[in-house]
Amino acid sequence: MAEISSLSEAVRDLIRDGDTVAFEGFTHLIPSAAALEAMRQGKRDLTLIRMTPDIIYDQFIGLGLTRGLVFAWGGNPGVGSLHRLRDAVENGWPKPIELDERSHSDMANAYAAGASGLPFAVFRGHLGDDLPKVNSRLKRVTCPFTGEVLAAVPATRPDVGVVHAQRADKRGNVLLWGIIGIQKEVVLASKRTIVTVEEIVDELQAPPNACVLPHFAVGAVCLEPHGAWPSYAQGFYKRDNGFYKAWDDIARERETFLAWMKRHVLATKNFAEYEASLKSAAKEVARA
Amino acid sequence: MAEISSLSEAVRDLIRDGDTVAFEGFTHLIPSAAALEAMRQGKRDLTLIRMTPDIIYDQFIGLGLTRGLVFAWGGNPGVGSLHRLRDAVENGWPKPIELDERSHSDMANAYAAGASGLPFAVFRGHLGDDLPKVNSRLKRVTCPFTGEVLAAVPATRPDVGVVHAQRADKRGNVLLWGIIGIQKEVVLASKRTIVTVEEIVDELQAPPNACVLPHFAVGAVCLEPHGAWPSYAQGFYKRDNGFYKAWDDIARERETFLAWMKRHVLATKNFAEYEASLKSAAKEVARA
Amino acid sequence: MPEPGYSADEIMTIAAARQLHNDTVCFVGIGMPSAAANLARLSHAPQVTLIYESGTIEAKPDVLPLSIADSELSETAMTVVSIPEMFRYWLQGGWIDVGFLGAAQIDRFANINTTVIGDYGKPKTRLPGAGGAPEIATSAKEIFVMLRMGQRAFMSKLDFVTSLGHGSGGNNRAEYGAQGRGPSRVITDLGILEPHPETRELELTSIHPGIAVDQVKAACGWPLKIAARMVETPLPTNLELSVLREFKARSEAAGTGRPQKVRAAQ
Amino acid sequence: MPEPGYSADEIMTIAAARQLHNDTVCFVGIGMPSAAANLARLSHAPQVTLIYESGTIEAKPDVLPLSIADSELSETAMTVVSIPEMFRYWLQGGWIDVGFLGAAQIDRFANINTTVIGDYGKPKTRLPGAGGAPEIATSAKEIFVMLRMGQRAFMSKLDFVTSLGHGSGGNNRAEYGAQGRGPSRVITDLGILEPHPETRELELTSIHPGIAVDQVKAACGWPLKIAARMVETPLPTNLELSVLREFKARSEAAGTGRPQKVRAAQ
Repeated sequence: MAEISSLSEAVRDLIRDGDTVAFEGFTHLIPSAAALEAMRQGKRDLTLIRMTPDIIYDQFIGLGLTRGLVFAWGGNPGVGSLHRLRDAVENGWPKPIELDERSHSDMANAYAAGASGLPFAVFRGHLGDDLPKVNSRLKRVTCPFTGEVLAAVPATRPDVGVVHAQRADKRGNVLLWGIIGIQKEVVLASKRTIVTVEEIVDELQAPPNACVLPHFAVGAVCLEPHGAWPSYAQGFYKRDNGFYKAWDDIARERETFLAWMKRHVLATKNFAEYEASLKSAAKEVARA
Repeated sequence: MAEISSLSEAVRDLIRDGDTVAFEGFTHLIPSAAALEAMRQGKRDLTLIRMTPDIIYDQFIGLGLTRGLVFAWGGNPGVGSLHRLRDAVENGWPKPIELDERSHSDMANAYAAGASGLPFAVFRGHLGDDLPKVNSRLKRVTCPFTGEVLAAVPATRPDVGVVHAQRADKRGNVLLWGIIGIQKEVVLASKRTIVTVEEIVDELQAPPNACVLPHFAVGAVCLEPHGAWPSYAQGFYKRDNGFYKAWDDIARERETFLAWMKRHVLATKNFAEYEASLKSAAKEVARA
Repeated sequence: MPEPGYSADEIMTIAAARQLHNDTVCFVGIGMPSAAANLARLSHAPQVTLIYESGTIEAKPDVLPLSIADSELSETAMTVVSIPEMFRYWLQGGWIDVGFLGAAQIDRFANINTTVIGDYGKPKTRLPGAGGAPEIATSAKEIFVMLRMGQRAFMSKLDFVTSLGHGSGGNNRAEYGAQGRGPSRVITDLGILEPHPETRELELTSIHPGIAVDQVKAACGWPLKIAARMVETPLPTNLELSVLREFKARSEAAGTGRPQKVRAAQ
Repeated sequence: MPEPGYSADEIMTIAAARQLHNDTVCFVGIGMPSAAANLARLSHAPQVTLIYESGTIEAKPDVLPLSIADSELSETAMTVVSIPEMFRYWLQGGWIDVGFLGAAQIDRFANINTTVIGDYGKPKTRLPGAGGAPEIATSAKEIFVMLRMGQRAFMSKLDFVTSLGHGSGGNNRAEYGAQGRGPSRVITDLGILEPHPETRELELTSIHPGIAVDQVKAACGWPLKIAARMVETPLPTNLELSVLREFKARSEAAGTGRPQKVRAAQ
């Protein structure tokens, strides 16, 4: 049953060291505020799941909080590499991470199987590619009617699923729209869930057939306006493409990355302070 | 690619004797006009698929046009039996029909597998019930990760899928809302499709994440206002519960059923004439 | 209005409604279960979550829907999902606390028949069939069943098991791999039956006011056991009766209120 | 602007755009494929259906999206579906005519690598990974690939096969059970390569104006064959160039127009 709470409490109570955590968002509605709060609280030894790991996962990895990564595409969309991810994989810095590498189809089916209460998913995939050679979790199953051999993957059931959404009502029902990605499946597949939202209203007023997460399927609901920045929340703010490009420079070197994280994330108390810290840094640059 | 056409042409060109046809609709948006047109054209030897066969399937069966029935719940919702279905199963009148009996979960998964281009579906079901004893199409598959034994059913791929929807645009994109049931899956799973709609507009204007069938996935689109009556089309008209109750008397006896069908369906040219015929009969009754 | 001030159907509906609470997520079958679930919502459990297999989540109908997919449900629901999503994510996904079913026939282990009377291949009476019931019965955390008692409904042996209850009793249900604890209450016009904790055989645990134990036994097709802890069902309150009657009156005015027969989940 | 009046990237984008038609349903990878697909839509193929794996169906972006899930896509799309639906119903369901992919590396049978350079366990360069490409490559009716030529991109042997092309050539692709006819065109900055009808080895079938065959061979990591029927790519028209440049200018003004690197479908 949903509970409206502060993000710091939700992260403290629901994410544990050693957990498998999916901070999901397919470019849209990436739960940045929740991820940064988990870093601030030093949640460690995490196995992170994400179809498209981007900046927040680069940050977790660069801070050494990550044990494993389940993923399909790890890059800075439209910009280039995730330097901290690459540094960890190529050089083991700050420590090696264990990769459980997939494709999008594979992960989407595995999340859906988790949401469906099934132990595995079946799809037509991994035909002639090398992923099954490096990932023993990818198996095969035979159709009992046609004999066709299909791909099988275990259901994804994270310990904690974390997503951002546009709106919740006071009972904790959640509404999202636009690119809904895998958000519903993550919430339904996870044992514990945190949903940050742009606004909490009296009445949800969902259009017919909208993507709604009912209160009984949601854990903590936290009001975090702008909490998906630098990704976007349709109807609220656009993607900050400039920050994605800036991240390329911030994260390229270990020292600049660590200094930036210390100043803006670890030395701030919450997402609002983090954003204020970035703004004041931008003003310094402008003055210089 | 969608083509806007008349219903009589669409039925003539796309439904063939001996076809497997799904006229779907979960109480809402039942494609009555299309079904009656198929009866008028004497399409025969049909294997009919439907999660919840109701009046239109009672009519197909009573007219002797049906060879087989794939279904999960065959009744007149909130009223009672489908007398023509019962007469065919219990007494073989006007001829016996072959039953391929399922559950809702089973059929929903089988349609979804058809829409997904998969040969079969996996779900947790048919645990301790007798359906697998009378239906050899229900098999088992073992999870390659946990060893759990789950239900497997072949994908449903009708020759023709027929649904009703609220709106299409001029290119043949279709929008529906409210109880969307299994409509999208039927259209995607079928080799040929007919979609009747309440209105054809210039711009679809679908809300975000609405249930849309894009033009490239739709066959014939036919303007048939009121074409789901006596079921309903949310936003257009309500369910005519009175007619569902009246059907109980019309269909109870073979003779009244046949006379009714001849007068109102077979002797009329289209759905508008059919409705006019019913109205004039109602006036006669009122006068008497 | 006959002597007790309420009808047998009314006390059955009221006794059933009392089983639902504000925090219950209930998958509602059509007919009597729907009347009971909505009575709960309109009286003591305004926040109960009602889900219909047509895809409507948190429906709040003002009148009793005649079918499980009336506009009354979809227009008042918080959201409406597709049928595959309903069965895969919401039912099979494990979110349903109570599956609330009707039945044509039931046996002593609360297995249900809504398929045929007689031989499947040449039935005496063809019933509507399974609908969503088999997977509701094996996926929800528990199952309530609602039907009127009688020798032709409470059978010593079913011609067809449409939906698993406790199988052959004891631990048999779990051996099938079914989820949830299965039928925990059978609410009838004469009383409430619950499975014995070990044998899983249904026994009478609550008898409606003014009903004799022999009357209940006579309406049962097997030798019905009476629970040692059997109680009397509390009388319907004036509030319960008035809310139920207003709901029924609204429904009849809206043309959906024909005296409901108990039916399997459609 | 250099001598020919257009850049190598421009003719590559224009040559790629020409491959799409009004009735094509195209699953669009990010970066150059997206630029080409939108150029087609804004010029000769206004009705082409563009689908992005983020769930957007019939997107009509006014500026080039930096990612595959920008609001520019979702707000202009006819509808947006969930990711599981996109991959199961639309891609695996068989509705995609053309899967339009980028790549870091490609081999002579149009197999693609976007995973690692070097050993998987200890890579020299870690690339972004598969994204949606493996199942796009084996589900769409045909595949177009777009990347700049060079010795480090057109490899005699890939370190990792991320997405199947024609496997080891000949009938090998079908032996894997892959759907569709696989990569039918590889559009580059120097010309267009297509698989030989039998061997399935890529050969140069169209060379861009002003490019020498030796120049193309020198940019290929295997001894590139030249098709007997090789033609010269028609010059970009003024219309094509102006539409492309206006689109790029709008995109730069909107902050998404950084010179695009070719990338795997995200």
